[in-house]
This record gives sequence, C-alpha cells and structure tokens, in this order.
Amino acid sequence: MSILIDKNTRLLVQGITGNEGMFHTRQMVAYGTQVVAGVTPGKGGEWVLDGKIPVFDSVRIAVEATGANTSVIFVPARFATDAIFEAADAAIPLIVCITEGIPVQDMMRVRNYLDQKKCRLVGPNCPGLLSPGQSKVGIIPGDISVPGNVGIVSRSGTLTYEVLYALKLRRIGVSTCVGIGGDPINGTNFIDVLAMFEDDPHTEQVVLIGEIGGTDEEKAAEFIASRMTKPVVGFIAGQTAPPGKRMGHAGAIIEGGSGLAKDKIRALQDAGAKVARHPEEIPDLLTKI
Amino acid sequence: MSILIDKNTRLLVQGITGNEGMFHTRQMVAYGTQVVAGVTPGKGGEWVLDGKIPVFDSVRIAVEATGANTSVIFVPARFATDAIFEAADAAIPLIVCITEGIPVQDMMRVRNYLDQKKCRLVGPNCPGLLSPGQSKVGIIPGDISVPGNVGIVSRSGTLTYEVLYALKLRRIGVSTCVGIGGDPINGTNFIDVLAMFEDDPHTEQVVLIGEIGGTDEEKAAEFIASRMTKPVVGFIAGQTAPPGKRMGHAGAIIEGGSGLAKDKIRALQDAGAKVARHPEEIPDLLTKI
Amino acid sequence: MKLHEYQSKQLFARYGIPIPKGRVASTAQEAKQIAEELGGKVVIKSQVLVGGRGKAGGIRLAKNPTEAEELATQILSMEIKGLPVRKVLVDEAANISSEIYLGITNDRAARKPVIMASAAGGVDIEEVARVSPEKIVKVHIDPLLGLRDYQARDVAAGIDLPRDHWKNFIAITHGLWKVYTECDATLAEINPLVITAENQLIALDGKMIIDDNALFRHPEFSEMRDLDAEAPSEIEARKYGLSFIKLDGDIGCMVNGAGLAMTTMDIIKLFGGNPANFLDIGGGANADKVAAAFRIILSDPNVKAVLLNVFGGITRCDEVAHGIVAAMQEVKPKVPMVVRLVGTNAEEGREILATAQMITAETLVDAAQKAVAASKGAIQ
Amino acid sequence: MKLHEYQSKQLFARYGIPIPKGRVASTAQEAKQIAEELGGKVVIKSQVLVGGRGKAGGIRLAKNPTEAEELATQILSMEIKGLPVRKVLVDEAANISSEIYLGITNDRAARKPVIMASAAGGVDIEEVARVSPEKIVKVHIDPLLGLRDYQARDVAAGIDLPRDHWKNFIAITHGLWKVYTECDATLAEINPLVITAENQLIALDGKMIIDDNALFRHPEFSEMRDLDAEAPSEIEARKYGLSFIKLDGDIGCMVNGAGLAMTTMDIIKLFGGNPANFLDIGGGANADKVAAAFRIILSDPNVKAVLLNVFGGITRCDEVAHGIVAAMQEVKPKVPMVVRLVGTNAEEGREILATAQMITAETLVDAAQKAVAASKGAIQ
Repeated sequence: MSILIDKNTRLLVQGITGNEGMFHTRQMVAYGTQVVAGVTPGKGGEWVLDGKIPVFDSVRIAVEATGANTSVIFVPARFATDAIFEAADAAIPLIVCITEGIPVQDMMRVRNYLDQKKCRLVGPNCPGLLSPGQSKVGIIPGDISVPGNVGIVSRSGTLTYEVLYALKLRRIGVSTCVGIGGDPINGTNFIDVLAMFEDDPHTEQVVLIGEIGGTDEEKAAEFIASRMTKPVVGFIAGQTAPPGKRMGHAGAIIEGGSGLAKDKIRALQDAGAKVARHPEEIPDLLTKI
Repeated sequence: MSILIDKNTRLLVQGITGNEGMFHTRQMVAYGTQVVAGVTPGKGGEWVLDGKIPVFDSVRIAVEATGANTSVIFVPARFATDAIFEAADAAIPLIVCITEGIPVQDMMRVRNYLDQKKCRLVGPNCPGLLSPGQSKVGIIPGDISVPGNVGIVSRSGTLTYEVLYALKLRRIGVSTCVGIGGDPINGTNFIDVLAMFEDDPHTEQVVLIGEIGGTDEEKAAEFIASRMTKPVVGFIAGQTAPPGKRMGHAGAIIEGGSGLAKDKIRALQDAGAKVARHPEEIPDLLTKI
Repeated sequence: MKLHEYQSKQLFARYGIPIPKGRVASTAQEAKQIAEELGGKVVIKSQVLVGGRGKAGGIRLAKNPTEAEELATQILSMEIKGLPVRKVLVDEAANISSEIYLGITNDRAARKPVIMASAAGGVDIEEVARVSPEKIVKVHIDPLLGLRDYQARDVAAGIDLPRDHWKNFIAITHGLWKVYTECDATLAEINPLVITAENQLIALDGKMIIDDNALFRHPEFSEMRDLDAEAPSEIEARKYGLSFIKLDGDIGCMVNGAGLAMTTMDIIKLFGGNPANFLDIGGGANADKVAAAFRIILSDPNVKAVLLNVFGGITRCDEVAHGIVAAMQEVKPKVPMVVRLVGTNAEEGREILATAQMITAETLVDAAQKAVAASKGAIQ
Repeated sequence: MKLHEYQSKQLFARYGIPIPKGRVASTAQEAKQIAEELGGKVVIKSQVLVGGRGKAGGIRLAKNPTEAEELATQILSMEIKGLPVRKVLVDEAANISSEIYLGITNDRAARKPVIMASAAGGVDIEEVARVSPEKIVKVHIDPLLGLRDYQARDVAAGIDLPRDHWKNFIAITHGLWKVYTECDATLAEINPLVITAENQLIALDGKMIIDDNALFRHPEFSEMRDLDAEAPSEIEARKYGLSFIKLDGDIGCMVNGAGLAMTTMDIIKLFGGNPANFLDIGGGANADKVAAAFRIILSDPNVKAVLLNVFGGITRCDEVAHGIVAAMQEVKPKVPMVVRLVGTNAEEGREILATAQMITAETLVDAAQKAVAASKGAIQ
C-alpha cells in the first residue's frame, strides 16, 4: 500500500528535543508512527513525550539500542549536514531531512558521499513522507489525506497539502506522498520516486508536482516516456516567475534560460502525462478509479 | 593463460619522457607489450621511441586517441597521487603504479576514492606485472621467466625475480606474476589476486610471497582456507627483522606485536599452504606438473 | 548575495590570483588621487550589480588623472539598469593580448562543482554557451576530493592555452577553486582573465555570488551586501523572515509556502489578472508577521487588491484567521482583500474572517477569480 | 621521523590544542630561569625519543627554581635506553584530576585514519590494547570527508567523558585531526590528555611521528630531526640513499631489494649465522654507492664476513660486478667477502669477480652457507 515508509517504519528523530522536533514528534506519534528514539547530543539518557521515547547522544547508539530503520532530521541548518552524515554512517537506510537552508556546497558533498552508501536521503528542505493510515515521517498534516492508490511526489510543501486535500475532498486516497524538497541538490529525485511507484503494486497512478528551476522534471518526463506504465498527472508551479530570482525555494530559480515552467510542462505532455493548469484540476485528470 | 594483462593490453605510460619512464618503455616494447601512448603534461604532440609512441598532455586525451586500457605510472612520488587520480578519472580499468615513496595519507585518499570507481590499482611501490610471452607492464625483467601455469603474487621486487628465475631454471613456467607492492596501503591485495588466479583456468598453482608488516598474509590465509581449490606455496621474508623498524619497504614493519613473520607462516600453514623456508625451496614444494 | 567586482577581486588577491593594481573610490576626487598614485592610463569602472556596464558607458579609459576625475564624475552620476553608481573602481589599464573566460559554479544536474573556461573571454559566457557551446570547456570536480592539478591542466589544454602560461594558469585555477569553496560561492568567475602584452595572466574583471544559506559561516560578507541592488520592499521583507519578490502586476499575494505562492501567482494570471508580488509568509502566521506582509504588499501603489491564500495544516486555520484579523486592525488596508483558508479548522477560520470585512473564497479558482474581479473594481 | 614531546606540543598549540605553559632548555641554568618565569611547581621532562622516560627517572617534579636547576642538571647528564638527554622541557605542573588517552593513527587494514581514545590515559596504550581492549574506543575517519563533529562526540561518549567537557574535547579532537592531516603524521597522540582540578583539558604529553615519504611537503621538519636517536651508520646510509638497519650479528649483508635483503638475513640465520645488518642498495649499483655500503657495513667491528647478494635484472650482473670491483679497490675490506650474482649476464659477472679475491656462490643456500662458514673463520 506504500513506498519507503509503512507500519514497520521504526523512526528515529534527530533533534528531538528542539521546538520543531518535539512538536512534530508529538504529531507523528499521534498519527501512529512508531517513533522509537530521539537523538540530541549531550542529552543521552533523558526521556521525552511523557517518558515514552528515549534520547541518545548519537545515532549509532540509538540504532544499536532501538533498531531504528528511518531517521527524520529537525536540526538547524548549520548542524544538519553533520546529522545527515551521522545517520548515513550509522547505516540508516532511509534518512528524511526536513531542515531548510543547508548550504549548497554542503549538499554537494553530502550527495556525493551518499552515492557511495546504501542509504537513501529524502530532502532536505522537504515536508517528509506520508503513507496515509500507516506512517507519517515529517511535517505533512496527517488528517488531510486518506489511504488509496495514488502516489504523489512533489518539490513543494503546502502546495502538496493543497493537492492531498483536494484529493481527499473527492474521496481519492493516496498510497504514499513523498516531498523531495525544494533545494537545488537533494537526496532523492523525481525519477527515483517514480520508479518506486511504478514497482509498487498498490500504486495505480501518480501525481508529480514540480516547479521552476533545474531539469528534474525534464528527466522525469524521459523516465515517464520510457519506463512508466502507470498514468501520471503533472503540475508545474512558477509559470509567472521572473528569471534570475529564487522563488522561496533555493532550487526554484530560472538560470541561463534553463528551468522554465513551460519547458517542463511541454516535456511532461510530450511524455504522455496530463498536465493540470491549476491544482484543483488534478482530481479531474486522474483516471477514474 | 594469464590474469590482468595479456596480448590485448594497450598500455599507456604516465611519465613516459622521464628517465625511468623512457628506459622501461623501451624494455616493455622490446618484450612485445603494445605501448600505445605516453603522457607527460606539457609535452603533448611530441613522439618518442623513434616516433613510434605519441605523447599526450593528459590521460583523458590519450585514452580518447588511442584506446589505452592499462596505464603504468613512472612519475615521481610527489606527482604520482595526482597521476593515479587522473588515470582513474579517465576510467582506465587497470592502473599500475611503480612509484615508491607516496605519502601514506595520500594513499588512504587514493584507495578510498578508487573503491568507488570501477578501476583496479596495482601498487604503488611495486615492480608491476608480467604475463610471460604476452605482456610486461612495469619493470620485471622479461627474460627471467617463461610461460606456464604457476601464478605468482608478491609484495617484493628482486625477491620475486629470484623466485621467477629459480622456477625458470627448473623449467617451471608462469601464467602471470603480480607485484602488489611494499607499501602499507596499496590498490590490490593478496586476496584480490588469489581470487583471480582461482578463477583463471590456466593457472594451476600459486606462489604467494609475503613479508613482515600488516595482516594481508593472514587474510590471504583465510581466503586460501575457505575459497581456494588450487595449491598455494608461500614464502614470508623478514623472520629475523627487529620490531619497530621499516625494513626498506614502507609497509615492512612490525608494530605493536602485529605483522610478525612467524604469525603469517603459521596462518598460511594452518590454511593448508606449504611454506618454503627459503626461496630455493619453492620449486620443490610446487606440485609436479 | 552578489559581490561587486572590487570585492570579488580583493578576495581573488587574497587567494593568490593576480589582479590589476587599483582601488575603489566613492568620489571623483578620490578617483583622481588613485589615478595619480597608479600613474599612466587607468580604467574607471562603475561598481553596480548588473551586467552590461561597458555597453551602458559605465567602464571608461582615462589617459591621465584629470581625465580620470572627469570620467569618474560622469560615471558616479549615472544609473545603470535602474541602479545608481555609488562607487567606481580605478584600475591600472592593462595591455591586453588575449582574453579568457574562467569560472566555477555549481552544476545542479551533475551535483558537482564545474569549472568552465573558454578562449573566447571578455564576453557574456551565457551567450557563448548558447551560440557556440563547443567553445566552452567544462571539467567537473569531485566535491570530496577537490580540484586536482590534472584537471586544471585539462582545462588549459582544452582552451589551447600556450604552454608557457600553464603553470600560472593552474595556480590561478587553484586559487579560484579555493575562493569558491572557502567562501561558499555559487559562482566565482574571472571574465576576462587576460594575457597581457607583457605575457602576464591577470584577472581583469571578477564576479562572485555567495550562497545565502552559507552566510552563517561568513559573517564578514554581511557588511559587504549592497542594498542598492534590491528593492526596498525586499530588504524590509528579509527583516521579517519573509520571502518576497516584487513583480509588475496589481494583485498583491500573501501565501504560506513557496510552491503554493507561485501557484497562486500562476492562477491569478490564468484568470486574467497580474500578480504584484511573490510572498511566502512561511510556517505559522502570527499577527506581526502578517501585518508586516500587509505593509510590504500595500507599500506598492500599483496594488489594487490582495489575495491571501493559506493552507492550514499544522498551523490551524482558526489561528491563522486570528492573526489576519489582528494584522488587519493594525494595517487597515484600503484595497479589497480576498482570503482563502483551507485545511484544518477552515470553517472556524472563515467564520472569524467573516467579521473582518474580507471577501472569502473556498476554492483556489474561486479565490483567483474574485481577486481578479476585485483588482478591476468589479467587486469590493 | 619522530618528533620530541616539546616539538609535538608546539605543533599542538599551533592547532589550538591547549598545552601547559613551558619551554625547552638545553642547560640547567635555562631550566632554572624558565622555572622562575613560570613560578610555582614545574615538571622537568627529558626530551629523548624513547618511551618509559618516567620509569627511568627522566621526568621529575620540582617545587622551586633551585630544585628545577638541580633536577635538570641530573636529567641532562642521563642516558635513557642508550640515548643521551640533550634537552629538557620545563612545564608548569598541572593538578591532575583524571587522565585520558587520545590518538590518531593510520589503520592499515581499514585503510583509514582511526581515532583511538581511552579513559585509561597516561599509560602505555599498547599495553591497554593488549590487556583490556574494551577500554579503547576506536572511530574510523573517512579520509576524503575528514573528521565530523558527531565522530568526535562518539569518542567523548565512548570514554564516558563528563558532558561539560564535550565542547572542549571536540575542539581538541578537531585540532588533533588537523595537525595529523596537515603535518602528514602517521601518529598524533596526546597521552595523557588531562582534566585538571581546575576543570580544564590540557595536553600534558604529546607524541608525533611524521611520514618520511611526506617530508617533501614539510621542509620545516627536516630541521627538527634528532640524529641522536639513530645509529650513525643509519644516518650515513641515508645520505647515500641506502636503506640500512643495524643489527647485532656478525655477517654484513649487502643486497639489492628490500624483500631479498630480508630473505638474505633470514637464510643466514637458517644456516646458523647472524646477520649484522639490513642493507638495500636499491636499483642500479654504481661503484660509489657500493663503496659507501661497504664502508658502512665494515664500520661495525663485529662484522666478520660480508655477503653480497645481487639479483641482476634490469641492471645486468656484469655491470654490478664492475661496480663491486671498483668499490673493493677503494675500500679494501679485510674480512672475507662472499658474493652471489644471479640473473642476466651472471656468468660474465662472476668471471669479473673471480679476479677480485671474493668467494663466489651460485645459489642462495650456497652463499649463506659460505658466509656463515667465513664468519666462523672456516673459510677465507
């Protein structure tokens, strides 16, 4: 019924004792996610959430003690790079980094390092993942989506919530929603997630939410044309964005004539995807289930 | 009839215009090795060896122009690290580094980088390889060995020649002789070569020449015990070496009670290998062919 | 953030890249004095954060100090592409024999830094990339390994640099790599890197862009920021942690989330309107932040209507509505306000807003249509 | 090459690692003066490149400058494990509350640098590793990525360091990593790193070994080399590019190639003799180098016979033989010389040597047996 996270996800929260970490840990636990451990250096030995979740000094120790198989990172940008490396070195197979504002050269180092490892990073600067009814890792509100057979992959946050909510209102459920984040260099790209949805027997169609900047959507289009058998509905934000300006996301920028919304829309259409003119059109474009 | 190098080896010589490079290029060409290119930065466009071998400014250009599939490095230690990286980035599948004296921290970086790549480094601080009758890459004298079915792998230079020559005198031929080098950190270890000999249909038995320092021979013994079906004859140099002193090779040092010859001999014997007391015993210990 | 030419070149010099003798001046008199110190011909270069300074007359050659003063006077009174010239760089004039382009930037698709070079320097490299991409040599650098000598050599060979310049060129490339990595640049560019008649390599012009996300590692750069290059409203927005970009339309936008903010602009356009800005108020929505956003949007006299589009997720809609109401009371906007609240507790949120003289909408399409109508005076 | 404690600690200080106040002295008077400057109790520490200085009485506590002078006088007249004490380090005495071991070295099997730490500091770490290896925390560092904060924290947590020291400990670990990498060390060790009664972390003792192969990058270290720690014959050998190690036996060895040289020693032992040295003359074999090797070997009065074992490969045996003959004429050795030449042109080589008053051998076994017999006076 899902990719990447499900009922068996045993979650570790890096930066659990910070404001963000604590708040979203409560939300995730309330949703039913198994949060098995937290890490805050120097606070090992404490317990949080009414004594339910143990805090450790390091990811390595936390993994040894609790068998966590997924980590979500809520630490500030200046420490987030280190947190990703730490999780990777502790051999956590799935690392989800929510943090916004990681320097791009740090991310180049992270990505080149992770490419040698067997772990997957989702994010940074992303809302995380939601497999409705099973597990929520990150900050996507749990109550705006219901279980189902549509896979969602997106570079955005609230725009994604908007789509989830629009689907819910039409009683369309979701297998997994993956926010890959708005940074120019991230751990998981559209094609990685599309391939997983293609292989997931419970996902029947896919919604791809892109935006200006980079060429990830164009690569996704190539993948859709050559490898996807499942229908894909696309939406690209930023048709009215001016060139040379970062539209909120570090990665949302038109540079040197590259990264334009119209090129991405054209590429997706040429690949056989239907492209919505606005988010509220997406439910209409999904094949009736 | 051989591993790693054979008649199809198309060799590139890095540092071809230096004294060492030029001398050994002549020797390799005289032996019949196909030397297709040389690299000396700043001398691209020249030709050496009576206009037979073109010189290029970079490995990338040389590979594009000549289809070289193996490189041998004769550049001084302070430039050799860069030469290895250059060959690796040009995707040369086999790099043989003769140079002695590369700093150990450089070699740690090299090895950790190469582990991500698909190329194999032999050496540094090694005499190279010889597949008698087919190809010679490095500085092993060509006339001291004849083609045959014994594989040789060694951390030494002249000691290896001694063994090759002793075998030749007894009319015992060699499939390939691989000098893996005397540095503490190198590109190819005993077990890498043992595995290749085990898989090579033309190699019937193997001679392993080790020495004090490190635990490569112990790991080789484990491999021999668990994976080798072909008989192995071993020899370990340095039984009389004092602890704490580098015996010529940077890697030949007994440290903290580790790296002793007697432990290596014991390990090999326990693994079922016959161990010669001195090099002249080796031919006697080889199974009659 | 972009650095000025003079700032970039000062950094270059610190990393061993040769630059012309020269100094920056704020007045024509200073410029004259620098020209006197340098002796001989000088170049007076306007320091503004836009391209095309030369074409606009912002770069002039002066034969002597008097002429330097005259030209500096002219240039310091110019505006180039809307930016006032506040400073000029006075550099010793070079005898240019040939011009090279050398830059390092982030290749997002390759996820690696890339060195770009061209024997056709001194011109707009994006133009070269478009018209004759074969003239640009690209070498990717492993960010964990760093630049290696052979890569710099590969660049030199690729642009057919004469061999006697290789050594210096490699040193300059290493310097540029160092300034790029150590300063967390997203672009470090020498254009042109010239070979002089005296056979020297000199970085005649320089450009650096620093990764805003890395400024925490470089407090020294915050003083170097030139606020002239930014709209005052954008500077104001940054103070409040708002992501704001001014546009030319007449419908102000206030949205939570960057993707949704772009989408809101797009749908306004789709239904015949024109967005006046991009504004992401981020997570949460306290009254102060919303009030600041209102003030920034309404400071634009073109704005005829405002569309608030908020998806209440973790922050619930009723909380957001309270924030909006409080901000409205403070700012008292005089243009029609269309508000759309969706998500958790949207109903309660809308009830709170109904008391606040706002036009409410449920769907995005509805909101966009109402905002467009409001901007045209059709509804109030 | 090994650095002295005071040299290592000076480097530490340069990389931000706190060390005690103190200075090195060559005379007792200097030591007194330093003690006066420091005030209070001082420690007088012999600077010799061997372990076990404390047990040998080479580290003493002085209550006042006068006592410092007395103890310095004593220590400066000592020999520790055969090495004369030429310098003492005079350090402010610390109030030690606890002692930690912290070191970085190359893990050859893992092909990575490794940080080792133990709460049981101040003692021989190899002893700790043998007796209670569980007391040592090891963290491997990716040489391309470098030390990361979480790894330093993992070390701190691993040795149960009290949390209020973590910040300083992490900074010290970063300093040690930097000195290890930037100085091309094969070992950078603080033993002990102490927590003082005043709750400070201080590197009380330090040890560094620099990779000889990396000295071309560090010309500054060549001046720091202490020749006292090496046998004069080894220093002489290095001048000629010979790899030489003095041993206790009576048969001098001269061999081309390190592996063959060790094998030659081993086979001498196997046949009842005792090698006097390891000597690798390397590739080629010109007369000068061979003569230098002869002189070095024969400078050892224990040597009763010499075995030359040369495998002629690329360098042909006849060339080697000419070199040997020329060297013999220069050095005129008075002990029996056994020579074995094998490989290319061995026959010609042996003919040349036959004229030169040498005992020739064909096989390694034959050569070893003849050398052993010669050393016992059985043949000449």
